[in-house]
Amino acid sequence: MSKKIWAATRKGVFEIVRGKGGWAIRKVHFPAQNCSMLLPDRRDGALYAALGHGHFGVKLHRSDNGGKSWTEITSPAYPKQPEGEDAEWKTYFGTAIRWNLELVWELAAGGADEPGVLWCGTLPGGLFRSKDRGKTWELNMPMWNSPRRKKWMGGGMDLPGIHSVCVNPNDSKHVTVGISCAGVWITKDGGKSWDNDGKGMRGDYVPPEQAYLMQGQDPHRIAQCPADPNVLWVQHHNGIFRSTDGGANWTELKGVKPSVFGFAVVVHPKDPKTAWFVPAEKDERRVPVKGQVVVTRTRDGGKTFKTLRKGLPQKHAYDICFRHCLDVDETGDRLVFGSTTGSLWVSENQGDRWKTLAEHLPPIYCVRFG
Amino acid sequence: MSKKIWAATRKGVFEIVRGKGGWAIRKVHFPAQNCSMLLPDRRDGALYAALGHGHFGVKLHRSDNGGKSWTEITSPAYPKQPEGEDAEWKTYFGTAIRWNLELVWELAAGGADEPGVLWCGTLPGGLFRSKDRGKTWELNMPMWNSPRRKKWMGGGMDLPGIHSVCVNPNDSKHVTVGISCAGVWITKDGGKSWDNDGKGMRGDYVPPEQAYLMQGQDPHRIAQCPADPNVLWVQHHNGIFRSTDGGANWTELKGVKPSVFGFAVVVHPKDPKTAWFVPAEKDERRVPVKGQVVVTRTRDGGKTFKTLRKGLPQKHAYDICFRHCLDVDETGDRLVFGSTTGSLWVSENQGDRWKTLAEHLPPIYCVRFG
Amino acid sequence: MARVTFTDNLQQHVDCPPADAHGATVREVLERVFAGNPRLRGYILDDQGALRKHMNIYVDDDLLRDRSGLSDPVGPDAKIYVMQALSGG
Amino acid sequence: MARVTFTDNLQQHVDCPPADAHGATVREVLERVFAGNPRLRGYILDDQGALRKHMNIYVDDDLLRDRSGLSDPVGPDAKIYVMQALSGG
Repeated sequence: MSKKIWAATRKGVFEIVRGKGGWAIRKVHFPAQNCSMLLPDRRDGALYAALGHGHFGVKLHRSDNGGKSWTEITSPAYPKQPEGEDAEWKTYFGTAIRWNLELVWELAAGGADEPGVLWCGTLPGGLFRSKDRGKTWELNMPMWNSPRRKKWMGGGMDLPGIHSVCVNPNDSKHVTVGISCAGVWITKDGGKSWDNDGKGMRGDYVPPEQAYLMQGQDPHRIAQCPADPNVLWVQHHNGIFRSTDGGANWTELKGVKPSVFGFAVVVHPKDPKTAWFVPAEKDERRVPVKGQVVVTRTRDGGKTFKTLRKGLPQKHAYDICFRHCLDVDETGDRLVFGSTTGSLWVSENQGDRWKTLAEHLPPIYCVRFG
Repeated sequence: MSKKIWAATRKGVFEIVRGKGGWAIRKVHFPAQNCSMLLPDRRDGALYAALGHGHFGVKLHRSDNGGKSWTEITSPAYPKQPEGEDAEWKTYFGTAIRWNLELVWELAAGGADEPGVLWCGTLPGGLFRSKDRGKTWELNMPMWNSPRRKKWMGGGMDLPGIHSVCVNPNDSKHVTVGISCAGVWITKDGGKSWDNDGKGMRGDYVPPEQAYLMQGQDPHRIAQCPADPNVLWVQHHNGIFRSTDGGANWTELKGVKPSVFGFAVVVHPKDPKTAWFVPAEKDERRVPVKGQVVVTRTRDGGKTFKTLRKGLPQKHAYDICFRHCLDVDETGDRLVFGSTTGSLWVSENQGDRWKTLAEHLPPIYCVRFG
Repeated sequence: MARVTFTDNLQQHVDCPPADAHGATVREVLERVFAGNPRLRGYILDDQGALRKHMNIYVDDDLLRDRSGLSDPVGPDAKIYVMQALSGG
Repeated sequence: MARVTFTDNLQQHVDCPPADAHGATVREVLERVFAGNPRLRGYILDDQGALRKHMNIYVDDDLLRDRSGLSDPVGPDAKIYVMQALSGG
């Protein structure tokens, strides 16, 4: 089982290790710096951190010695924006969207057969790929040039963004991408062409005639089962969806208690029927139901869910768990999640019981075992 | 001593009362709604709450029965923006500023001799006044029409805003206003004319030649001593300043440990030499120094400061206290402060010892005894 | 007559059942609805009378184009949806 | 020669002592400074070569006007201050 947790926060990266006395913060990396995303690359042990300096832009750093030292590497950069293009791609409220890296919202390792390959999801809506551990980056042009891209809208943020990249462990050219708001995009040729026409996902924030258009969907997070990559779980803006055919068709799981709203989802690495969510009251409210922090778990592919609350605060607790703030380790037994208000909990038994690791951290943006 | 605390947060207003068993949350008002500002009006017992609905705009509510029920009252509204005016007032990064109420950043009661008078500080940069308990509001035109207004810049936020309104308890026409970024504005005729030329305040974020121009200053919060209204304390973006002549001249208090940076300040209601601050590492970092939450107190007008930490988290604590999140009651003995990450602490003895009231609230925007 | 429907999320703040109203533009239709429900206006339009930044209006299937003037034409049996955008939460 | 000074807050990320450089515009002066310190560029300019949103540049006492082109003229003994704005923190 994994004995290390990385927590990327608005004010530093926390390295938390499990020793004889239990879990403890060992070190703060980039103290007081805003880190939006972190990736421990299991292929070569490298660590990647995306710092979002409010004033100085987004900078990527890599460590090749487990965090002892960090080196700034190249950040993904958008190509030159054509003259007049800013009249073509605007937010729905009329602001021109600049081709400028605003946020790294996802970092994912390529397949085991493509060492050094990284994927990076960003705001505004750019999917980047590196083939050399972040020395150079390339914007995926087939997606960027798709006519649909100019219709993408923001979800959660003003700008559209890419928050989920799932590389099929059996086929590195098969990549599933989650975009808010542009639904699920799938490539089977390593990014040369994209399919955005899955069926069954439903949005309740558009006129009923458009509810099932995939391009308008707001998946908050996508999780792919390593043991059965055709199984995908989606925590969506207005529901939970599951696909067993790689995203061609989606089934909505209705009536899940206490709520179908949330941001995060993870799936058991060996069991495609087991997944975890951190629910909250629906969209406009975004607080834990009844002020109680809980995790929900299904073991039967979403037919039934169990609400897990042992060890979690059950009174006047308003912690919200964002998209990348829930993780499961490679055994499927150990879970960790962190909150917008700086709390962090770990479970050693699939969520049956939780232990508080911290209550005064900065807002947490990403937690990762590794 | 005050036995009630109101905490306005991103997700509801919490009413906290002191009973036999100590402090406890009695009720959540406006559950899950964003409340940017709250005012218990000691003159008539009314409560005012400014809700900032992300989608539906800012709405003011009043309760005349201590919070049992609330009624929506009129929100301050900007006058019709003249055609082409948006080309004249822009953020420094070039975005036109719309005349639209974006945030209520301050609510203050008028003097004891003007029942029903309220002042409201807003983004973008509008100072509003009501003479009828919020039934109608008027934008202060002498300030709004000042040529200097078009040079105001954002501080903390993209838009300039008014966060502090101090009404002299001995003279209701004497009002001191704090603006980020436009320094301190003072009227002695109830708002007909304004003085923005105080001396001695210093900004370290402009060229040295402009460092002492009052109009470019970023006071984070102003506190006026009720017993001696000529004494003003300012927690500023790069320091702590004090005036003993009503804001004509300011003295910078240098070398205060652990830091001169912070957002909040309160002054003892009866002793102009006693004030409290919640320090943090300077501007770009904004975390408690060494991860230790502390309050600083001076009793000698700023000559010396004591660091108060008993009962506050002293390890890996990253709570930040915003402008309106520190309050002192009318005796000067009881203090309360709340953090961006949902913690709340109270002291019964001027800060010598603190007790934790909550650790899992939403981000806190304002705390008020009353 | 156009039929105007409001997002459920608005109902928790102000009563706004579906409403029918005449009008050649979105502005005309909405002003008639607001005439019977004045408090609703400020929840949908900002201080300058423009659609609030994080709101969307659909006329049938189309997203409103003129967010400040609300001059988009409305057909005789149009369905107008006043929705909240996914950003701004 | 213009003298370019950088905010202290930038020093913690990238080494940037005061620099002297020739140039008729802010762009020309800065590009000469970046030539000797390439990593610095991305901390001040965005992907399109414009001044980053939450940065300010003063030429002597004046705030930079052309934030995308950086075409503001620079006198022979100008002092250029690269500062961070108070917003964007």
